[in-house]
Amino acid sequence: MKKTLLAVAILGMLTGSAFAQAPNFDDPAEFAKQREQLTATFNGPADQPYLQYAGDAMVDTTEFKKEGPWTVCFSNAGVNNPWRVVGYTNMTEEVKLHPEIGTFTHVDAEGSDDKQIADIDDLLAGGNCDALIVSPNSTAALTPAVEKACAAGLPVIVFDRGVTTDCPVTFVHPVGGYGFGIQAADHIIANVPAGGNVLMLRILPGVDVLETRASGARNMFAEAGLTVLGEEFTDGDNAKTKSIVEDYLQRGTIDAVWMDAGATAVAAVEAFEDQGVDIPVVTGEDQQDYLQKWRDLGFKGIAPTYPSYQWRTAVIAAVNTLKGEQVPGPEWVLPQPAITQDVLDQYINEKMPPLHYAMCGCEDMETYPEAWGGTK
Amino acid sequence: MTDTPLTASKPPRFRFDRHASTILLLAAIAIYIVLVVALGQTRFLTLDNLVAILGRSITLGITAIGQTFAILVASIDLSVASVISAAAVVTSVVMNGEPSMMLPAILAVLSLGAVVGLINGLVITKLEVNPLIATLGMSLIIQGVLSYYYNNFAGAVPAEFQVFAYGSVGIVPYSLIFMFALAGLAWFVLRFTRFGSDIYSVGGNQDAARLAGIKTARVVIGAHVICSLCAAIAGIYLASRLRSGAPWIGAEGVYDLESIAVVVIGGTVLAGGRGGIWGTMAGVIIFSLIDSIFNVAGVDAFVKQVLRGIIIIAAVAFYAARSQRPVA
Amino acid sequence: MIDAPVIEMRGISKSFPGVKALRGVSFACARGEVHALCGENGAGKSTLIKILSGVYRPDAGEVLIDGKAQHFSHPQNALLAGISVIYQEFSLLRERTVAQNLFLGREPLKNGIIDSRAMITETQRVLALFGIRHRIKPETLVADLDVASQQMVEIAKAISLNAKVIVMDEPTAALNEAECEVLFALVDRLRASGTAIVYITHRMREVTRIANRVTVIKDGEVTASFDTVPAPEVIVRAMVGRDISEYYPEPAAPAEIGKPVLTIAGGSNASLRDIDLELRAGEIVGFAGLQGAGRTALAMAIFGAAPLTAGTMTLDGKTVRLLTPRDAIRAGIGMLPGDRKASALVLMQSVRDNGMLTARSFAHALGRRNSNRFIGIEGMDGLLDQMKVRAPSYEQEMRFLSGGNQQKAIVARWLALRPKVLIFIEPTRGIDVDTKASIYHLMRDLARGGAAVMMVSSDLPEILGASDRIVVMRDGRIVGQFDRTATEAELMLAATGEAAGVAA
Amino acid sequence: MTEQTAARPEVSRRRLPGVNPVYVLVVALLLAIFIMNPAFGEPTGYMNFLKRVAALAILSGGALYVIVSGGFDLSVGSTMTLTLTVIGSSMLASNDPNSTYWIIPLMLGIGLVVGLINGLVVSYLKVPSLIATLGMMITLNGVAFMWSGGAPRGYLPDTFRFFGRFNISDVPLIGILPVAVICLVVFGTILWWGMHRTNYGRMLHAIGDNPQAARLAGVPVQRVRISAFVVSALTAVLAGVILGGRGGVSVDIGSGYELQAITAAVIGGAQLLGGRGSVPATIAGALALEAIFTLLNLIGLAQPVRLVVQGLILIGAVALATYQRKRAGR
Repeated sequence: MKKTLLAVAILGMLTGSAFAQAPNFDDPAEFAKQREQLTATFNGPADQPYLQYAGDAMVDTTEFKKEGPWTVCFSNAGVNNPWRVVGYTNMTEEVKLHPEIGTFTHVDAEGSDDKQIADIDDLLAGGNCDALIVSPNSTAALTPAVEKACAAGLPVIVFDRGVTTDCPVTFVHPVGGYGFGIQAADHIIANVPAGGNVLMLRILPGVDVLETRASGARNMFAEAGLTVLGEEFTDGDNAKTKSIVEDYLQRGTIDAVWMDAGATAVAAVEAFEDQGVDIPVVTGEDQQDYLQKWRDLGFKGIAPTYPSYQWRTAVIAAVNTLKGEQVPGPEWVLPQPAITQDVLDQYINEKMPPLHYAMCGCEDMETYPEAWGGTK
Repeated sequence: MTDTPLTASKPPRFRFDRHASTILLLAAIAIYIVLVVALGQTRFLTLDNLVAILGRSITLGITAIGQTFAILVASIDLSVASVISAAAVVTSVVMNGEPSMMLPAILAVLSLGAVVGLINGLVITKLEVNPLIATLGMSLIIQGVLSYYYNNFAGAVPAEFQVFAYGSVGIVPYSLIFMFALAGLAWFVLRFTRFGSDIYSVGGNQDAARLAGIKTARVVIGAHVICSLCAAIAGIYLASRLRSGAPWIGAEGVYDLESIAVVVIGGTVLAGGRGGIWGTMAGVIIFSLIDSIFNVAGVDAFVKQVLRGIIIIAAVAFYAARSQRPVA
Repeated sequence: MIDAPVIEMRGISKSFPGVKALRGVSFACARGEVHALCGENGAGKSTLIKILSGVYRPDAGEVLIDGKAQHFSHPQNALLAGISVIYQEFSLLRERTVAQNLFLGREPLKNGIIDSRAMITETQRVLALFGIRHRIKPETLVADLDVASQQMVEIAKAISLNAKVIVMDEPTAALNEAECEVLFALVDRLRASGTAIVYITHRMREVTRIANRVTVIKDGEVTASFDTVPAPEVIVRAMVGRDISEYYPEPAAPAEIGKPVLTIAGGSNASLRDIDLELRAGEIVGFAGLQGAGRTALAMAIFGAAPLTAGTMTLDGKTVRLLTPRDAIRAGIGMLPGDRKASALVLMQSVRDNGMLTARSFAHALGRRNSNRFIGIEGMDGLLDQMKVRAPSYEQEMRFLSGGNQQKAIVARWLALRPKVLIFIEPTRGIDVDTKASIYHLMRDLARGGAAVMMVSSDLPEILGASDRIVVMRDGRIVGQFDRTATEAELMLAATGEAAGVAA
Repeated sequence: MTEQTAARPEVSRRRLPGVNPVYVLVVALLLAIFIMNPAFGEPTGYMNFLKRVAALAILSGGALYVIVSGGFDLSVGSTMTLTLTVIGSSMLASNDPNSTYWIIPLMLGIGLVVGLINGLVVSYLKVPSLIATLGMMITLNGVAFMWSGGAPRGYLPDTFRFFGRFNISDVPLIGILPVAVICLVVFGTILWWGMHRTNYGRMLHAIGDNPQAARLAGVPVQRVRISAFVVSALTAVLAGVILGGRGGVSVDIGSGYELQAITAAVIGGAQLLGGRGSVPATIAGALALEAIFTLLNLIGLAQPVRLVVQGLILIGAVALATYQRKRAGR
C-alpha cells in the first residue's frame, strides 16, 4: 500500500512539476464572434441550411478541377455515437446524389488518433484518391497527417473538428461550441430568476467542442447571478445521469439543468419525473427523444443544435472543388439554429428513431426517412 | 505420474504450436494478396503500401513487445494503456515545444515507466495480488492522477522530435526501424541472456525455477519493468506522432487488450513459459493486415468489429484447441 | 574414520497446519560418505531435505555447513553453500531443452551473453558420465523424453553443479537395473572424490549396496542411527516401528476371492500394449513396476480418463466402453489418484465438500447440497468419523489437513458410492505410518465387502504386504504375475526386465 | 474468513468470527453517506440507492459464477448492449407495450446462446476465457452496432421499463419500494441458492478450485463450466433489462460493466481463477462500489480522484484477502 501511495506521489510530482496550461477554452473574442454569428444572416438558399455560409470569403479551386468519375476518400474519426451515425448517413446519401463520384472510399478510425493517421497513410499509399475528406478525431494530432495529404497535392476538406493548418481547401463547421452554450444559457437565464440553482451536466472533460460550450455558459451564469450547483460528468450514461440528478435533488432544489450535449437529457428529465418533482428548465439537443419528451411534459425546454447537415456540406465542398468551382473558405461556417418552443412541432417526427438528430437537413432527400432508420 | 513413452526418446514430433503464428501470418498475407488481386486493386501491392501496413501498428507493436515479457513470466499487464497516456502527456508537457527538453523528457518518461513497472511487480510478488487486479488497479490510479492534472492535449513536442514518428530513411520510417530494432533487442535478451532464460523458467514452472536458485520475484518484477518501459516508449512515440499527449489516447487505442490479444495470437501462452517475440511481431502484423484488408475490401466499420472479434477467438482456438491442458 | 561432517542438522523441528512434520531431528553427513536416510512414506524425509535445501525454514534447530550455522531463506542460498538436490518430483521445465534445464539459473556466460556452445559441451560431458550421451541429446526438449531419461537429466543436473553435498531423493524410482548400476557407479565415484551424499530410499537393496551410514526416521523423529549398515530387517523394524504382521491385514482366504468383476483382453492404447487382466471380487491386486511402466496408464484406462483404444473390457460379465471418468464411476469404478494435490483434492473447499464431491456429481445438479440419493450430510459425517479424519470441523478447508487425513477424506468420497472396483494409486504416499495401516485395513475391508481392489504402488514392501496377487508391468505390458510369497528381488527383476516373472 | 474452532462440524463457517471485510466496508460507507446527507436515511434516499445498484449487483452475482468456476467473462457488458439495443429497442419493441412479454424471453434466449458459445469455446476449443470473452465482447458490440446501424432504433415501452423504473408507492414502513429492488432480492436469492445451496454450486467451486481433481471425481466439468457462462450471460440480460428500464437505451449502455462486475466480486472476496466466492459478499461488493461513488460525489471529489480511490480499494482488498488467507494458513 505504501508503495502504491509512493507511486501516486511520484506520478504527481512528475506530472505536477511540469504543469502546463491546458488549451484555452475561454476565449472572449471567439465567444463574441460566435454570439454575433448566431444571429447573423447567412448567404445561400434559405431552405437549404447545409448550403448556407457566413461571410463572403471564397476559395478558388481551379487547380483541383478534374474530369469525373472521381474517387473521393473519407477518413472518419468514427461512427461511435448517434450523432455521427446520423451524419454519416447524411453523407452517404449525399454521395448518391452525385453521379460524378465513381468511388467513395470510407475508412473508419474507430475513435483513435493513431489509427486515423495510419488510415490516411493507407489512403495516400494506395487509395487513388482524387479528394480527401477528413473528420479529425482530434485537432492537433491529425494536423501532420492532413499536411502530408495536402503535400501530396490532394484537395482536402476538413469538417466538424478542425486542424491547425490552413492547407485544406476549406474547413466546414457550424458556428461552434460557444454558440451552443450561449443558446442554452440564454434560455435558462431568461426563465430562471436571479439566485436560482443550475446544475451543469457534461459528457466528458477535454473534448474541445464540449469545453467551449461549457465555458461560455459558465461565464454567463456568473454574470446573471445564477448559482451553479455543480458541473458533473455523465460519460453519456443515462443511468449515471439519473443517479447524479437524484443525488442533487436529495440535497436541495434545482431550477435548471444545463447540458453540454443532449444524449442524456431525457434521463435527467426522468429523474425529476420519478421523484415526483416538477420539471425545471432542462436544455437538450435535437434528438427526437428529448424533443418528444419536451412536448409531452411541457416543461421549458430548448434544443440548441450542432447540425449534422455539415456532413452533407463536406461532400458538396469536395464535389465543388473537383469541379473547380469556388467554395466558401478557408472556413465554411454553417448556421446553427436552436429549436425553440415555437418551432418544436415541426421538428418532431415520431416515426424516427429516438436518437435521430432532427437538425439533419435531410428531409428533402428521397431516401428519407428509411435510410435514417425511420418509417414513412 | 506422467505416462509412459515406450521408446527411450520420442521421435521429435512436429510442434504445431511453435509454428502456428507463422502459419497464421502466412494465411493473413495470402488472404490479403488474393483479395487485392481479386478486387483488381494491385496498387495495394506496392512497397509503399507494405511500409504503410507495417507502420500502422508501431504503438501496438512496441507495447506488445513489453506485454510479451509480462505474459511469458505468467503475469499480465492491464496498465499499459494508462502508462501510454501518461508517458505521452509527460513527454509533450516536459518538452513543451523546446528541443532542449527532449532528453530530460525522455528520461522522465522512462523513469516513470520503470517506477510503474516496479510497483506492479512488487504488488504482484510481495503483496501477492493477482496480476490482473494489481495492474487494473494501477491503471485506474494512473488514469486518475493523469486526468486530475490534464483533461486535454497538453504541451507539444518540438518539430525536431516529430522526426521520430515522421522521419524516414528512404521510404522506411525511423519508427518502423526502431520497432524492429526493439524487437531484435527483446529477442536477444530472451534468447541470449540469463535474465531471458529466467523469464522462461519462472513462467514455465515457478517452483522449479525457485529450486534452481532463481530469485523468482526479481524476474517477475524485471519483466514488469520491461513491460511498463515498453509502454512508456510507445507513449513517447505516440506523443511524437500526435504532436502532443492527452490523457485518453492510451485507452482510446485499447492498447491494453489489443496488446494481450496480439501476444496470444502470436503463440505466447497466457499461462506463461512458452512463446516469443517474433510470434508477437507476427501477431502485430496480422492485426495490421486485418485492418488493411478491411480497408481494401471496404468493410463496414461495424462488420469489421464483428470479424475482428471472431478472428481473435479463431486464431487462438487454432492452436489452443489441440492443447491438452485444461483452461478456464 | 570419516572427517568432520560437511553438513550437520541439529534438532530440526517443523510444523504444517495440522501436522508436526519433524520433531528435533539431527542428521549429519561427512565428506566421502554415503549416508542413507530411510523412512516410510510420510516419515518426514522430504521435509528434512527441503529444509536442508532452503525451501522451508525450520521452526527450530539449525543447519551447519562446515561447522558454520546457515540461515537459508531461498534455495539459492543452499545452492551457493554447495548443496544440490535431486528432487523426487522432477524440477524440470518441460518446454526447455536438456541443456537449458541442466544449467537452469546458472547459464555459462561469455561476454555477458549465454554461451550455448559451452552449455552443450558441458551437458554432453555430464551425460557421458552416465553413458547416455547417445540416448539424450542436449538440444532435446525435456517434454520429449521418457520418464527414465527425465530422471537421468534430473540427476545429471544435480551432479553438474559439482556440489559439496548431493542429496538424492529416491533417484531410482524410474530406472531399470542397468541404469541403477550406472547411477551406483557414479555415486561410488563421487564418494571417492570426496562428495558427501545423502541418499534417500526405502529400498533395502540400495542401502546395502551403497550406504556407509544409515539414519532412520519415523513420524518425524529419528528412531535409529547406524554407523555401519546393519541387516535390512533391523532397518525395516526401525522404519515401521512394529511387527509387519500387525501392520498389514490378513490376506484374503481363497474362499473369499470371488468371481471376476473386471476383465480386460488385448487392451492397448498409446501407453499400453496387449493387456490381459482379471480383477476379482474380494481380492487386492498390487501393481508393481518402474515409474512410467504403464501402471498408472492402466489405471487411467480402466477409469476412463485415458481410455483403451483397442481390446475389450468387461464389468460383471458385460462388455463396457468407458470413455470418461463419469462413465467409469457410473459403472461402479472409483479411483484414488497418486498425486492427491493435483488430481484429487479441492483444497479451498471444506472436508465435507471434498467427501461429497462425487456423490453430488451424480445427483441432481439443483438438488440440495446437504443430501442426495447417494449420501446425506449425516452419512458423510458418519463416514468421515468412521475413517477417523482428524479435523477441527468438517467445515474446515481441506488445505489445512495433513496428508493422511486428506487421503482418508478422499477414501470417504468413494466409499459413499460403494464402488465395485476401487483403484488406489500410491495410496500411502506422503502419509504418516498410523494412517497407512488404517488405509491397508480399509482396502481389506472393501475387498471383504465384495469389491475388487487394484493398488498401484512403487513401494515394494507395501505391494508384498498388502496384496493378494501382484502384477508387474514394464514398457506398457504386463510382464509377470506373482502371488504374495514373491520376494522384492523377484519383483525388481521382472520390473527391470532382467527376468520374466512366473505366472502365479 | 476461515474459522479455527474445535466445535462439532455442524457449526457453519459463515457465522464464525472473521466477518468478510466487505460487509464492514459497506456499513462504514453507508454510515458515512448518512452522516454527510441525512436525507439518505429516509426511504427515498436508501431505496433510490438500492434501485441504482440493482443492475450491477445482479450482474456481479452472475459474473461470480464464472469467476468461481475459474474463468472471466468480459462479454457481459456487450451482452447487455446487444440484447437491449438491438432486440429490446431496435428490432421489436418500437413503442408496442404488449411486446415486452415476449421480448424479455427472447432476450434471455439470446443471452443463453451467447453464454453457450462462450462456454463451448472455452471448454472445447480451449481458448482461455479471457481471450474468448474478449473476442465475444468485440464481436457482440459489433453486432449490436451492425444491426442497429449505430443508434437505437426505437423506444422501450413503459411495460419494459417497469422493472428498472417503477416504484411501488404507499408501502407500509418503507413508503416506496422500487420494482428493481424486488428484482434484486429475487434474483439475488436465486443466485445465492444456486451457488451455495445446491450440488451444482459445490461442483462449480470444485471445478474452479482444481479442474483435474473435479474431472477425476466425476464432475461433468465441461457442462458445469458452460452453464456458468450461461448463468453469467442470463444475468447480464436481466441486468440489462433493469438498467435499460432505469435510464432508457443508448448504444454503449453496457460498456465498462464487465470490469465493474469483476471488481465487485473481487471486493467481495472472490478468488480470481476460481474456487472461492460468495454471492451475498459480491452483492455487498457492488453496494460498496456504488456507495464509494455516491460518497465521493457527496464530498465533491473530482472524477479522477474517484478512479484513484477505486484502484487503491481494488488492490487493497485483494492484498488484504491474500494476507488474511496466508495468516490463516501458516
